[in-house]
Amino acid sequence: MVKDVIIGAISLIKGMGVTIKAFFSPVVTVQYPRETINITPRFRGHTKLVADPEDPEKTSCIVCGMCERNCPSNSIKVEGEKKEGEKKKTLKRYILNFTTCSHCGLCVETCPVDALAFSADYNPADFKKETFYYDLMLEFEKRKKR
Amino acid sequence: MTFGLACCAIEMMAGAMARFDIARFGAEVFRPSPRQADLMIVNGTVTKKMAPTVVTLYEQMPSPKWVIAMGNCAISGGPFAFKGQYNIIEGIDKLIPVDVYVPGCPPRPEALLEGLMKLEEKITGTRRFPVPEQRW
Amino acid sequence: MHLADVVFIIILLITMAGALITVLSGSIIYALMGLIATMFGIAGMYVYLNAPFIAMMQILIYVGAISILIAFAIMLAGPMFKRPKEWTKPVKFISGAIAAIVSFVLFFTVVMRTEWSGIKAAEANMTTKDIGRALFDRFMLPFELISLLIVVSIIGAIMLALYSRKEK
Amino acid sequence: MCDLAAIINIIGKETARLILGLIGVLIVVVVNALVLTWVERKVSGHMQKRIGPKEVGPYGLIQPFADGLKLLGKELLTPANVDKPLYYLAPVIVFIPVLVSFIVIPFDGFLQVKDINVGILVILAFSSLSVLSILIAGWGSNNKYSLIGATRSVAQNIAYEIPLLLSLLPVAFMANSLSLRDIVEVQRQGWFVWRWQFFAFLIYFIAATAETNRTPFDLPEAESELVAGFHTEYSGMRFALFFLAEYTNIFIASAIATTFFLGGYLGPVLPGIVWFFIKTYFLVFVIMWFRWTFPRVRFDQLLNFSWKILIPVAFANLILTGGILKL
Amino acid sequence: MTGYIFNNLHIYLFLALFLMCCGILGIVYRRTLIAMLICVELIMNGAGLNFVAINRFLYPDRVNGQVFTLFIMGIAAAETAIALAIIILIFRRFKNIEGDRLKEMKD
Amino acid sequence: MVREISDRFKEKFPSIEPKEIPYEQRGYHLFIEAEKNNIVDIAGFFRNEGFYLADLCCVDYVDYLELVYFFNNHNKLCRIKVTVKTDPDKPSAPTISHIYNMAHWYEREIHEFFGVFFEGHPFMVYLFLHDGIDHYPLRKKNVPVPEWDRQILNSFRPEEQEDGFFLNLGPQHPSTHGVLRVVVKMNGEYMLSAEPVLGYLHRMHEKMAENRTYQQFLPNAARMDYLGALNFNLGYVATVEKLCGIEAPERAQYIRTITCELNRISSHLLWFGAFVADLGGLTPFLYTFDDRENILDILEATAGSRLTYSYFRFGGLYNDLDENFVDAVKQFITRLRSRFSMYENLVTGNVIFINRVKNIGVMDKGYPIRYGCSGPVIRSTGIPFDIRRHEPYAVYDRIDFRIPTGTTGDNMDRYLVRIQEMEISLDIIEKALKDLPAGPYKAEKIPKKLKPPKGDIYHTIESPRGELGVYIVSDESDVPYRMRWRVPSYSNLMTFPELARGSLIADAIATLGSYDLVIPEIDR
Repeated sequence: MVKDVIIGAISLIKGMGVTIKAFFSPVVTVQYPRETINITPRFRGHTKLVADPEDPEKTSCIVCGMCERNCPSNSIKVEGEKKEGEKKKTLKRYILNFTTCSHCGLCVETCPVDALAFSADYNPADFKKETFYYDLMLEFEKRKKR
Repeated sequence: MTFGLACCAIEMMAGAMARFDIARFGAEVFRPSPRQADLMIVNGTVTKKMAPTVVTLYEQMPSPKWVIAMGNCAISGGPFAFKGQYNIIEGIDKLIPVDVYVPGCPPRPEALLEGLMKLEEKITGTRRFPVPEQRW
Repeated sequence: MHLADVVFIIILLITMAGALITVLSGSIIYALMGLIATMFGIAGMYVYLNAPFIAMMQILIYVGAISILIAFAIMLAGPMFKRPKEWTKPVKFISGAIAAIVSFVLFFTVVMRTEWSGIKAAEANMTTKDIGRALFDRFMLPFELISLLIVVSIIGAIMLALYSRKEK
Repeated sequence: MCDLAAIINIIGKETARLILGLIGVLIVVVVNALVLTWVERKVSGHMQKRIGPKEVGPYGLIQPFADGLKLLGKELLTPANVDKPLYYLAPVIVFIPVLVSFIVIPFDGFLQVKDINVGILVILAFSSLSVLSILIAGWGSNNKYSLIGATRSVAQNIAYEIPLLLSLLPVAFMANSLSLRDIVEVQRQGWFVWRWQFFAFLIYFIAATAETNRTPFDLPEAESELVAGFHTEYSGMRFALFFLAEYTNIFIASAIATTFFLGGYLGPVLPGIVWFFIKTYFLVFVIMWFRWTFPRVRFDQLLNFSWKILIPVAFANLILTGGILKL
Repeated sequence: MTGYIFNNLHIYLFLALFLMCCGILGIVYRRTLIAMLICVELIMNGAGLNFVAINRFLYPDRVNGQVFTLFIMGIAAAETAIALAIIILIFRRFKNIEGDRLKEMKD
Repeated sequence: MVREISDRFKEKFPSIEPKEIPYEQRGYHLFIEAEKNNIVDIAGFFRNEGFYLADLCCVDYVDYLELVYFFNNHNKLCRIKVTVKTDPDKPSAPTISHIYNMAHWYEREIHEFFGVFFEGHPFMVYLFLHDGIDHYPLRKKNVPVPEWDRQILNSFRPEEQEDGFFLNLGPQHPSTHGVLRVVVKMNGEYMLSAEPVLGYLHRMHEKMAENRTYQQFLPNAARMDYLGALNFNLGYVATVEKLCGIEAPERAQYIRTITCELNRISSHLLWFGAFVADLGGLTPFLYTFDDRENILDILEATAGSRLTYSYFRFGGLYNDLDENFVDAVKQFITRLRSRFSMYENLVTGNVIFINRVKNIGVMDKGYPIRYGCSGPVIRSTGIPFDIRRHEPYAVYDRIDFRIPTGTTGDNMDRYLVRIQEMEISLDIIEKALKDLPAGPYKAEKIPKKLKPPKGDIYHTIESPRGELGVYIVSDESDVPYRMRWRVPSYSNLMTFPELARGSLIADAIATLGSYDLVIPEIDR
């Protein structure tokens, strides 16, 4: 009985030792808005359109619709238009409904021309749902200007 | 208050943990009772069976009260919103007013923190914190 | 009117109100609350009667122990008290009231008739020490008997509890 | 100013002192509780390798005040099927014992609202009342979790009141007085922790932790079992009152331990009140340290621990002390 | 000193009497056993008050009354403990603690 | 073993011919076509032989409904599939819930999803669905719920009962780790009965599988069990691979093993923290999360997301390992090993903790057979049953590891088994890293559209919580005809009502915590 109490007390003191050690050891917090964790290059945010390696002004998308068909949750809408004098369709709008996306990567994987990649946009948040119906084409244009 | 429903709940917990430490903003007190809550973070799919509970809990909260919809499931049903589905609510905003949306599947804890800051921006009108670098 | 008087009257009113709540309220938990108010009031009375030790004991034993014990019992007996129906037949109320009034009149006359000849102003200040001394000196036997009584009652309560557990 | 003097004249010096003291105590209570919430969050943060409040004010010091303001601004929600009088009463009652206990604690040689010659009794009597408000709250909320929390709380308080009392009595024996100031003064010859009463100190401290419903004895509000225990249904300022009372109770428990066992305001160089606060806050820190280290005990284990270990040891200690003093 | 209201023996005696009458009334008509017990406590309180008051006004240099009030408290505590144990026993057995209906439940 | 059982079965039931099936293709050894009138006897036969009911599901073939029973043995591998056909218009079958307790919930599930009425079942009320459903969701044709059935399904209404003190633990309660609701009847602090109500996170995974191609279903597997996402991912991928006859390259198999074990550790770490938090100690939770973040970082660098990886693809992986992966894992192994002594001091040795978990929620050896529980829960009772050893997948057959077992089956044992499992996982990772071959991470020539051959397959893996079984019926299209998930937490949770009966509420919550429940996985 007495032995139990003493053993118990010792175990409690041991536990308290652990926490007091932690109390005086450095914190591991990354103070988010002031400093950020390194996001890995493979991070899967929403998708983005990648510039054509030959012509950085354009995307390499050929509007085949593979991503649209393969998307499990129908979050992609690709609209192309056929400009006069050109053989292939060019991309007009690429709507990604990010609120239904599940980061599976099927669109990136199935894209025959590797026009898609994951962005590292890790902290999206906004007041409106509609903000996350991204038009990737617009966004691509914006990025190009920068 | 916590309203952990599914996957995103784990990321929310991660947000409260040592690495991200939501407590820095004084928001670590996850009260389990709606009466003492200011903010409801709905994270995860809301099923039709769960919906009445969500609404009741929201109504039990004293105003002023706010809602963050965290994760795609809470925002729009996420990947589970397909044609002919019979069991989920496609978006919590159909039931209760949502102030801030944090998309992702699941969102990173940073996104939740960003959502909190956005919420503060909504309440006070200004942003106190530096905007971290945008990465695309 | 002195401040002390005002406070005294407030305490008096609290005490009487508490007693009335105890008796007349519909739900048992209110009755208990009334009892607690009464006990507090009487503790205040004791302070006015130059007996702070007794006042503290009143709070410690009556409020801190007995009423809490009763509350505990109420909670153990549980949800059946939720319905606030404490009234029985009116016949009972009337008979109770008659008994109360009769005894009130009786004692009232007794109090009024008695010649309280020895009323003195309280100069001597009795301290806790005096009470202790009295307990272990003149009142040794009753004190020991009381302790015996308490021990017996504790054993009895434990036996009853064990008995009821066995019954389950 | 002359009005004030006139008022003092009318109501008498002693009463004026009492009223002033009460006002002072109220301020101390509120500020102290706010500071303690901050300390608690910081301590927990650092024990868990985080930072804790930081963004609101320097080191997050403004945080508790901001929270307090927020709570003031919250809607006072009264659930539909509560027992209204009891529901309203409970947060008020919770403050009475807290305030009364403050009256007799000597913060310094002269800084004491009123030295009552039955000081210990006042504290003991009123500390046993805190359970009453919990009980009313639990009953009045008309919520099953609250009710269970309240029931637990009552059983726990009954069980731990006894060792608490028994551990303080030997000190009163040795000091030969029931007045708190006398007890402190006697300790000029040495603190009671080191003078025979180490076990009494331990017992008191454990029992006080239990009385203030702190982990590992936080059964009445066991979060993972009972949601928030007795204050599940309280919101806004009413909830804040419970919160304040809880922290003030911790402070009082530590302050009493300081007064009885650690020499109160006695100490070299620094003024008495500083010593008093240093000692008290150290004990508060230890209680927080407990909370962030240990899991919660189970209900029956809690009661068993009190009845089977604490009370016998406390009794033995009491009898031993009495015997030694007489011999 | 005599100008104070509280320096009057009668007021205490009447208060005690009032408490006693309330207690009697309650014991008779209250439905549940616990409520009856509460009313008994009221009477006990009145008795204690009487003791202290008479001690204070008639024999201020002694403490007999106070000591007897202490005894009353002791007795009250013992009585409550036993009574509550019995009541809870009854409750466990019959799921009921209403004084009147116990008679029917005896058999 | 298979032959023996087959012979003995023939002796007992001469009229039924058990067919032997190539295990490598189908995932089970014997196939028995039973009838409604003898299924109870057959179940009884297998119960006597020491088999447990691994799964019970239903497949709607439009012309008929087929109930599929899977039996398995804890000692020797022998999976047996028994089918019973029933009429689609008025489907019914005799209950076997009196033989196997676990059938109790499975039958309720089939009843609400398919409308199969189980004769003699005591408690046929809604388990998953809410009462607004007007048709049986998993039927191929739209079959409305008839009024009489709706009444049966809705008959569980504890809040309307007068007597007794009912307590709703959940659906939003801190201790249920999600949205489990347990209706508890209390007597003071003691629980008289506990009745879990599921389905607050029912996300129709099985229905979705019938609407999506094999590839498109990939992300769902991770959402089912977000803590062991890779394991579920592997379970699904491996099943489909087996069904289509795709072979993943060596390197991919090794990487799968390593990442799965990492995932297992992270899952156990989270459980560890949450379990202690259930008992009131919050600080260990944060420490374990600190360790867990390390794993998440490692996996994120490779797979790209923190929680729901969907990293494995048919025939290999999504991408190769990160170049820092091996070093990071090695660093993590040393780090976690050094942390165990700290956890020992903080939690395992703590007297309060020991008193809270020791001899609470004791499971005897009968439970695993009656309830079919698996994972650490079954190992705590002393049965060394681990799918990684029992029917190895990936490269577990090439790695030697110990299976930790408990003795009494109480909460302490479940706790210790998981702690030891973490250490063993570290060993496995170490060994696998040593042998990690170079080579392609993805098989070549994987068709863009998978069209597996006709037939069914049952494949199991060991998820952090126990035996995960995937049953796929294919009809040669690119969409599964029926996909059934046998999830470990479901059968583990089934033991809860029996364990909780008569215990203190605090103990019951400790027991609930010791299961390591992941609700989305139960609800699917």
